[in-house]
Amino acid sequence: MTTAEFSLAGIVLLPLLASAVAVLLGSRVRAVLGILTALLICGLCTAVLIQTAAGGITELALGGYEAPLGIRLRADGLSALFLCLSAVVGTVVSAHAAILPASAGHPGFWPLWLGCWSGLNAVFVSGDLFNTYVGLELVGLTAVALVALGGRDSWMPALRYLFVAVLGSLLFLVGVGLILAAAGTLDMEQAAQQLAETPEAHAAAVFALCLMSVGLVLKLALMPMHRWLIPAHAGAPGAVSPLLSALVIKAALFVILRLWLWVMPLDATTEAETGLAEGLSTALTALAWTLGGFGALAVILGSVMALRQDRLKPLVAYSTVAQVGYWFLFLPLLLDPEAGALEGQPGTTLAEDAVLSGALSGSVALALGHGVAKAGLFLAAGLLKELWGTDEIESLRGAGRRHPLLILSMGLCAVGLIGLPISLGFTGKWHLATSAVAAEHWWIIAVLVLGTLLSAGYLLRGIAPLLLQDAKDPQDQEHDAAQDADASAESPRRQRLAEVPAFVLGLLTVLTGFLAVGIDALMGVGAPW
Amino acid sequence: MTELLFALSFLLPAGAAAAIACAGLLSPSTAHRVRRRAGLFAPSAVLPAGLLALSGEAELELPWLMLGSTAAVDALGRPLLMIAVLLYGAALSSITWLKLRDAERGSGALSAWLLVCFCGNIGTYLAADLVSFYLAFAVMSFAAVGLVIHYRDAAARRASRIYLFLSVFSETLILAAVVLLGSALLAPSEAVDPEFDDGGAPDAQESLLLEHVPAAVMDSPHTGLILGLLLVGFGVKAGTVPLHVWLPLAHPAAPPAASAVLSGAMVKAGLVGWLRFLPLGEDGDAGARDAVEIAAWALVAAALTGAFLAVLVGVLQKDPKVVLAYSTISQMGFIAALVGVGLLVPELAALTAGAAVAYAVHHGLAKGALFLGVPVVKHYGHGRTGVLVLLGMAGAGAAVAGAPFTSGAFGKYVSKEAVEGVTVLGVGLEDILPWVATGSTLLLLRFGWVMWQAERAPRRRADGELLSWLAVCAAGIAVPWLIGAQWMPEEELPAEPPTWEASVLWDAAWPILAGLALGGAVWALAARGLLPDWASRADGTVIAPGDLIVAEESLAVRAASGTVRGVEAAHRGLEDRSRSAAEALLSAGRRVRSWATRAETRLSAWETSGLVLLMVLAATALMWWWG
Amino acid sequence: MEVFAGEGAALWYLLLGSLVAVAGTVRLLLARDLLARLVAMNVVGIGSLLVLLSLGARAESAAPDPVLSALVITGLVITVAFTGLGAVLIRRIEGIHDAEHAPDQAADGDQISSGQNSSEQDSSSTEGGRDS
Amino acid sequence: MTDLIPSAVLPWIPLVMVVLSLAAAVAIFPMGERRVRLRSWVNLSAAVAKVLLVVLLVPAVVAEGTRPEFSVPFLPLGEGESIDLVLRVDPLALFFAGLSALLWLLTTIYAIGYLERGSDRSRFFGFFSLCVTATVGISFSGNLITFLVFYEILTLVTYPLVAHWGDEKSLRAARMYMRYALSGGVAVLIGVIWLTMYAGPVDFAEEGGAEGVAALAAESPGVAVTIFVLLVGGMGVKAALVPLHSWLPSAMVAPAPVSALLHAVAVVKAGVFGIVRVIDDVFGIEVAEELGVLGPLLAVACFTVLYGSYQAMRQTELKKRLAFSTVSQVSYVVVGVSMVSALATAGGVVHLVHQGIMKITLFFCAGLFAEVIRAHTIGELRGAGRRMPWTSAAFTVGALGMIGLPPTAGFVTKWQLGLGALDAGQGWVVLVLLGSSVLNAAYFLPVVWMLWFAEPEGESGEAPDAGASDEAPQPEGEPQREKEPGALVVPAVITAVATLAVGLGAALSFAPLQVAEAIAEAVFR
Repeated sequence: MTTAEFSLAGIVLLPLLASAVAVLLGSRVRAVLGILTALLICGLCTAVLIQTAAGGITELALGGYEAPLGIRLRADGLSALFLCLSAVVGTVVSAHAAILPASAGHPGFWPLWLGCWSGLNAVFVSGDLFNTYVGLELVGLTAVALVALGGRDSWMPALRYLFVAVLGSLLFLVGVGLILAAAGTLDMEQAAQQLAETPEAHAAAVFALCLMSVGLVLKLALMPMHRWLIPAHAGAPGAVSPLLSALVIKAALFVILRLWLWVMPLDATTEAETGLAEGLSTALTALAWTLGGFGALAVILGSVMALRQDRLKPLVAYSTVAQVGYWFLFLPLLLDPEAGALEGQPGTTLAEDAVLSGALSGSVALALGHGVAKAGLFLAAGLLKELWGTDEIESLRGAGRRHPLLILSMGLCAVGLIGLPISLGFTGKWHLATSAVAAEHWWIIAVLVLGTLLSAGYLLRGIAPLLLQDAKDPQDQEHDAAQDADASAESPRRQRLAEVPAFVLGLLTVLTGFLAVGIDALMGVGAPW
Repeated sequence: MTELLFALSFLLPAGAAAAIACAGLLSPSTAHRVRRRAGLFAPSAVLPAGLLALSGEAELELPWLMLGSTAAVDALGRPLLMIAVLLYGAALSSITWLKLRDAERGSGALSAWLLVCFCGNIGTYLAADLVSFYLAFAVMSFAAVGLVIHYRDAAARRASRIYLFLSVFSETLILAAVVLLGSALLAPSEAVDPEFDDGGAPDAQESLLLEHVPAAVMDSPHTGLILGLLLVGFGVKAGTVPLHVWLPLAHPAAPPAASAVLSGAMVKAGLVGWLRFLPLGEDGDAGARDAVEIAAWALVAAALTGAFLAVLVGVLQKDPKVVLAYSTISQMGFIAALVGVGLLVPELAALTAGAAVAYAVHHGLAKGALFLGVPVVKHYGHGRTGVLVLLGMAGAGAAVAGAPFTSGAFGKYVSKEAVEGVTVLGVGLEDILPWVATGSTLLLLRFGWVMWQAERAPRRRADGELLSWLAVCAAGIAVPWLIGAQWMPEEELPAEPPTWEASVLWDAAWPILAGLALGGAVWALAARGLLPDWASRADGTVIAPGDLIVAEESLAVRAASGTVRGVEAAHRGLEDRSRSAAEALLSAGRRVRSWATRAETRLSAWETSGLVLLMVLAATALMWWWG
Repeated sequence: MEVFAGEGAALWYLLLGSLVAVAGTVRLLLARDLLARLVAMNVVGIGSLLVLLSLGARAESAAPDPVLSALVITGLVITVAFTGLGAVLIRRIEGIHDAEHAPDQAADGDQISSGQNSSEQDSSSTEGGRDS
Repeated sequence: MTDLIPSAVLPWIPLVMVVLSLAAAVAIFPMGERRVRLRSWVNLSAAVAKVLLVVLLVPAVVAEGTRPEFSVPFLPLGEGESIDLVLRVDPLALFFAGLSALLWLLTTIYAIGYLERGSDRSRFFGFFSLCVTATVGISFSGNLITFLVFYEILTLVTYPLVAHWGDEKSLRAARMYMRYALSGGVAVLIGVIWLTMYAGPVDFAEEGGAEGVAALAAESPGVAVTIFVLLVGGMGVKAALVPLHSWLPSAMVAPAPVSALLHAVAVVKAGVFGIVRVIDDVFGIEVAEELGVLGPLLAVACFTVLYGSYQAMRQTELKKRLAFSTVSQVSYVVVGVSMVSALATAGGVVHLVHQGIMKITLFFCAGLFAEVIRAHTIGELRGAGRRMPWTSAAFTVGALGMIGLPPTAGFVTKWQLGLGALDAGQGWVVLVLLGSSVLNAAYFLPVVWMLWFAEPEGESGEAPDAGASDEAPQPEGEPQREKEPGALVVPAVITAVATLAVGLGAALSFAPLQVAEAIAEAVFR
C-alpha cells in the first residue's frame, strides 16, 4: 500500500479517532490534540496532492473488499483540491480556536469539529455513493451540534438546520437506492459505465438525480431554501461559522458535482442513439435551468438582502447565500448542445472541449476562493463580535482604529469575495465568463457583473464604518473601557495573536490567484471528459 | 562675441529682476538693501542690448531651446532695439536714481517688472522664429500687467483688468495664427520650396523661421483667416481703433516712466508683428491676393479713422497722460496706414516698411520724452531749470507734430514719399497724412495748455528723473537722423535725403501752421464763451477716457451673461434629467429591496419555507414525469 | 393474498412507502409544534426506507439485495441519532420558553426544572455564564 | 552606456521596480505611529531607488530599443498554454513609469511634511506605496490582462487613501469613487474577456495593434466596436471623460498629497494611459480609424475639455476648480491620441507628463494654502502672494502652464496638438484648444490675480479666519504654521521649475517631447 493510499485512509479515519480520544481529555488538552491532528491531516493531504499532481488517481479498497460490496476510497483532481481547501481552512480555524477558546464557544467544539472534519474528508475521497451518504450524515450531525454550541439563541436555528439536513439526506438516500436498483452497483465509476450502457435505466437514473439534487440543494441552502442558513451561521460561535460557511456546505456541492459530471450519463444525453429518450433529456435540461435560475436569483437577491443587514455576521451569512448562487450558473452550459459552438472555430483560440472544462474549473475556483475568503471574513467578524461584545455595524464604528490588522484582513477577504484580480474569485469569474461568452450564454455575464458590483456594495457597507474616526470620542472611551473589562479573560497579547489567523486567510485569498494554472491542471486529472 | 552679447542682453535684466523678486525671502532690512542696490544696477542691465544694437546685424541659433529657437538683429529690429534700450534705460533711471525720500513706494518691484518687460520687448524685436516670437510677445504683455497695476488703486485695477482681458484675447488669436502658420510651414509643402533641399518634412527647427512666414501665409489654404487673426491680434497691441480702448485707461493708471515705455516701445511690438508676419510684397494666387486686398483696405480704413477720431476725443480730455495716449493712438494710426499701403501695393512694401520703422523710431523717442516730461514739469517746471524744461518739452512736442528740422519732419517726409500715388476714396494718401500732423498739433497744444495749469511740486536738486529726461530729448533729436543715415538699407529709403529747400520746408510747415491757427481760433472762442457747452467743458466728462470701452464693456458683459445664462439653462436641464434618471433607478432599487425583504420575512417562518420546498419537490417530480 | 407476494407485492410496497414518505414530509414541513415535526421526521424516514426495501425486493426474485438492506439499516441508525439530537434541542428550547412565560408561577418549580436542567447539562456550564 | 545594466539583469528590472514599492508598503504597514524617522527613511529610499532605476533604463530602452520583459503564467487557456502576467518596458511604459516615479518621490516628501501632525500615517504611507506599485505595474504591463489586474488593484488601494480622514464626507466620496471605478473595472473585464475569446491573449504590439485584433475587426466589426467601447468606456471612468467624471471633484476631500498624486499622476493617468494603449497598441490607429470609433471618441474628449473648463469656472473652492481642470486637461491626451497624425499622438502622449507635472504643482500649492493660511476658497486667497511668495510663484507658473503660455510645458502640448489637428485635417479641434485655453485663462488668472494683486481685507498679513468652508477636520487646536514649511514648498517649487525646464528644453535629447515623438513614429510606422 503506497504512502498515498495510506494517507487516503488516514485522512478519513485519523480525525475520527482523534475526536473519540478528545472526548475523554480535559478541555485544555483537546486544543493541543486538535492542533496536532490538523497538522497531521495537512501532511497527509500534501501526500495525496503530490500523488494526484503527478497525474495518478489514488485508489484504496478498505479492508481489501473490492467493489461493489467493499468501500473504495478514490482521490482524483477534484477531491485533491477540496481536500486541500478543508486542510488549509481547517488548520487555520483550529489554530484560531486554540488561541482564543472563547471563540470556540464550548470545549465540546473539538470532538464535534474533528468528527465533522473526518466526515468531510470521507465525502471528498469516497468512491461510492453509500460511503458519500454516510460522510454527509456525519457532517450534518456534527454541524447541527456545532451550531447548537452557540448558546441560547442558536438552539432554535440548530433545530431548524437539523430538520432540513435530515430531509435532505433522506431524499439523497432514496436517490442512492434508485441508482442502486437501476445500475446494480453503488460504486460511482461502475454505476456510470452501467448507466451508459443500459439506456432503459435512464428514466430511474434521471429521477434519482432529481431527488438527490433537491436533497443536496437543501443542504447547500440555494436561494428559495436558504432561510435556515442565516440564523444558523450568524448564531454559531466565532470559530464555528467559518467552518460552516467555508467547508460544510462545500461537501454538498462536491457531491452534486460528482453526480452531475461523473455519475450521470450526461454525454449520453447529447448523442441521439444511445442517449436519453427525448423527454428525459428535456427534463434534465429543465432541472439544470431551474437550478441555474435559482443560482442567478441567489446571487442577486442574496446580495440585495446583504445590503440591508445592519449586523455584521448576518451580512456575511447572506454573502454566503449569494456566493452559493455562483456555483450553479454553469449547469445550463453542461446540457446546452451547441454550448461548444465556438470551440475549435478558426477565429477563436478555444481548445476542443474548453467551454465545459472552463466552466467547471471556473465554478470550482469560485468555490475554493469563497471557502478561503469567507472563512477569513467570518473569523474576523466573529473576533470583532467577541472583542466588542456586539456585531452591530453602527456600534462597531471606529473599531478599525484599534485593530488595523483585522480591517486589513477583512479588506483582503473582501477582495476575494468581490472577485477582484489576483484572487481565486477573479480567476473563477474569468473562466466562467470566458465559457459563457464562448457559449453565448449572456445572462451569466449579466449575473456576474451585477453580482460583483452588489458584493462590492455590501462588503463596503460592512467594512467602511470600521474605518470611521468619529469625533464622538467619549462614547468610544466608554466603549473601550467596557470592551477591555469583559474581554479581560483574554490577555491583550492573545487578542493580538488571535488576529493573525484571519490575516493568514486574507493573504491566502490574494495569493491563491497565482495558482490558477495549477488548479486547472489538477482539474484535468480524472476529469469526466 | 555676438553670442555673448545676445546672452547678456537677455540674462542680465532677467537676473536683476530675479534678484529683486527673491529679495523678498531675506529679512526685511537686507531685502530692502538688496532691492535698492539692484534698482541702482537696473539701468545698466540694459546696456548689453544697446551694444548689441550698435554692433550691427548678427544671428544666434539655439537648437536646444524651446522647439529650437533662433534670434537675429536685422535691419527691421535694430533701430527699434536701439530706441527700446534708450527708453527702458531712461525709465529705469528715472525711477531708481532718486534720493530715497523721493523714490516711489515699491519702486523695486516696478523696476523688476520693467526689466521683465524689457526682456519680452527686445525678444519680440530679435526673435527670428515663430515660437520664440510668441514667447517674447506673451512675456511682454503679461509683464505689462505688473506695470499697469503698480499703484493698486481702483483705476489701476480696472485698467489692468481690461488690459489683461484684451491681451489674453490677442494672445489667443496670435496663438491660432502661429499654429496655422506652423502647420503650414512644417507640413511637407507640395511645392517643394527650393530652400528645403532634403524634400521630406524639414526638421522642425530650421523651417519655423520668420522669413518663411509671409510666403507660408500666401500659399496656405486659410490666408484670409490668418490675415484676420494677425491684424486683430497685433492690432490690440498697436492700438488700432476698435481695439485701442485699453491704451487711454492704462497710461494714466501706470506710473509715468511705465507709460513712457508702454507707448514708446511696447506699442511698436504690434508693428513688428505686422511687418514680420504680413505678406508685404508677396505675390500669390488670385484667391490670396484679393484676401490681402480686403485686409489691406480694412487696415488702412481703421488706421485713418483712428488717427483722426483720436484727435477729436483727445482734445476733450483733462489728464495730460490721456491726451498723450490719444496722441499715441493717432500716431500709431499713421504708422498702421503705412503698413496697410505696403500690404496693398506689393511694390511699395519695402519703402513703406522702412518709412514705418523710421517713423516708429521718431515717435518712440519723442513720445517717451513727453511722457517722462510730465513728472519733470511737475518737479522742475519753474526757476532755473524751468526754461530748460520748457525748451525740452516744446522741442519734443514740435518733433511729434512734425515741425521742420525735427525728426518728425524726417519721418513724415519719408512716409509721404513712400505712399506716392496711392489714392483712398479718390483722395491721394499723401494729402491725407499731413492732416494727421494738424491733428497732433492740436493735441499737443491741448497737452501744453493742460500741463501749464498742472500744479507744481518743486524739488531742489536735479536727480535721475531730470537727467534721464534730458538724455531722451537729446536722443530724440539725434538718433532718428543717425538711424536714417547709417542703419536703414538703401532700398527702404526714398531716393534722396530731404534737402531743406523751400518746397520741402513748406510741405512740413503748413500742417503745423494750420493746426496753430485752428488752436488759436478755438482758444479765442472759448475766451468769449461762444463755444458749444460740450466743447467748453473739456474735462473728460463728455467722453470718458477709453471712449468705446463703455460701449464695449456693456456689450461684453451682456454677451457673457447671455452665454452663461444659456449654458446654465442647458446645464440645469442636463442635471435635472440625470437626477430624475438617478431617482428612477433609486426607487427601482428600493422597490426590489422592499419586495426582497417582504419575501424574506415571509420565508423566515418554517411553514412557508416548507411550502416552497414542497412546491420544488412537486415540480421536479412533475418534470420527471412529463419527461 | 398474493397481491402482497412476489412481483406485485414490491410494487405495492413501493407505492405504500412513497405515500408514507410524502405524508410525513408534508406533516414535517407544515407542522408548527416542534415535537410534531420530530415525529413527522421519523415517519418520513420510515417511508423512504420502505421505498428502498421495495426497490430491493423488486430487483431479484430471491431474498432482497444485501447491499440495499445494509443501506436501510444505516438509514435507520442515522435517523435515530438525529432524533436523539433533535429531542435534546427541543427540551432546551422548551426549557427557555417555560422559564420566560411562567417565571412567577412556581418559583421552586422553575428552580427544579432549571436545576434539573442545569444538572443534566453536565458539560454546558459555560452556557449558564453566557446566558446572563 | 549599454553596459550600464548587464543584459542578464535586464528582464528582472521591471519586476524589481514593481516589487520595490510593494516591499516598502509591506515594511511600512506594521510600523508603529511614532516611528516617523524610520518610515520616512524607508519611503524615501524606495522612491529614490525607483527614480534611479528609471534613469538607468532610459538609455537602454529609448536609445538601443531593448525591451526587458518578465512574465509569469497566470490564467490557463486549456491544453497547457496560458495567459501570462507580462511586465514589459517599452518607451511609452517608461514614459509613464518615469513620471510616476519622479512625482512619487516629490509627493512623499510633501506628504511627510503635510501629515506631520496627522494620524494613521503608517496606514497612509503603506497604501501610498501600494498605489505606486499599481501605477508602475500599469505602466509596465505587457498585455491587457496584466493591465486589468493592476487597474483593479489601483482602485482597491486608492479607496483607503481617499477615505483617509475617516469622516462621513470622505467615506461618502470614497464610496462614490469605488462605485465608479469598480463599474469601470468590470466593463474593462468584460471587454478583455470578449477580446481574449476571439483574439487570444492580447499583447501590446508597438507597431500598430495586436495581430488577432485586426483579423477580428475585419471579420466582425460590430463585435470589435463593442469591445472598443467597453474597454475605452471602462478606462474612461478613471480618465474622467464627461459622463463618468463626477467622482473626481467629490474625491477632493482627500488630503492634499493624495489628491496631488492621485488626480495628477496615478489614477487619472492610469485611465488615459489605458486608452492610449488600447488605441495605439491593441487596435492600432489604422484599425481604429477603419472601425470609425475615433471620431466619436474625439467628440467626447473635446466636449470633456470644454465642459471641464466651464465647470471649473463655476467653482469657488480651489481644489474643486483644480479637479474640474484636471477633468478637462486629461482629455487633451485623449484628443491627441484619437487623431490620426503622428504629431497629434506625440502631443497627446507628451501631455501625459506635462499635465502631471503642472497639475501636481497646483495641487501642492492648494495643499499649502489650506495648510498655512487655511484658505480653501479663492476668496480667501486675497493677498496670499505677499505672505507665501514661493507657493504663489509656483502656483502662477503652474497656472500659466495650464493656460499654455510659451515658456511652460503646456504650450508645447498645445503647439503639438494644434499642429497635429491641422495635420489630421480636423481644423475645428484647434478651435476647441483655443476655446479651452481662453476658459483656462478665465478660471486661472483670477486666482493669480487674487494672489498677487488683490489686497487682503482688514490689515494685511492677518490670515482670514477659518471661514464656514468645510475644510478637512485636522485637530482644531493645532496652531497654523506661520511660515511656509520647507518640506511642502520644496516639492512645489521643484515641479514648477520642472514645468519651465520641460517647456524650455523640449528639444533636448531625452526630453519628454522627443520620447513622445519616438513613440508616435513607432505607432505610425
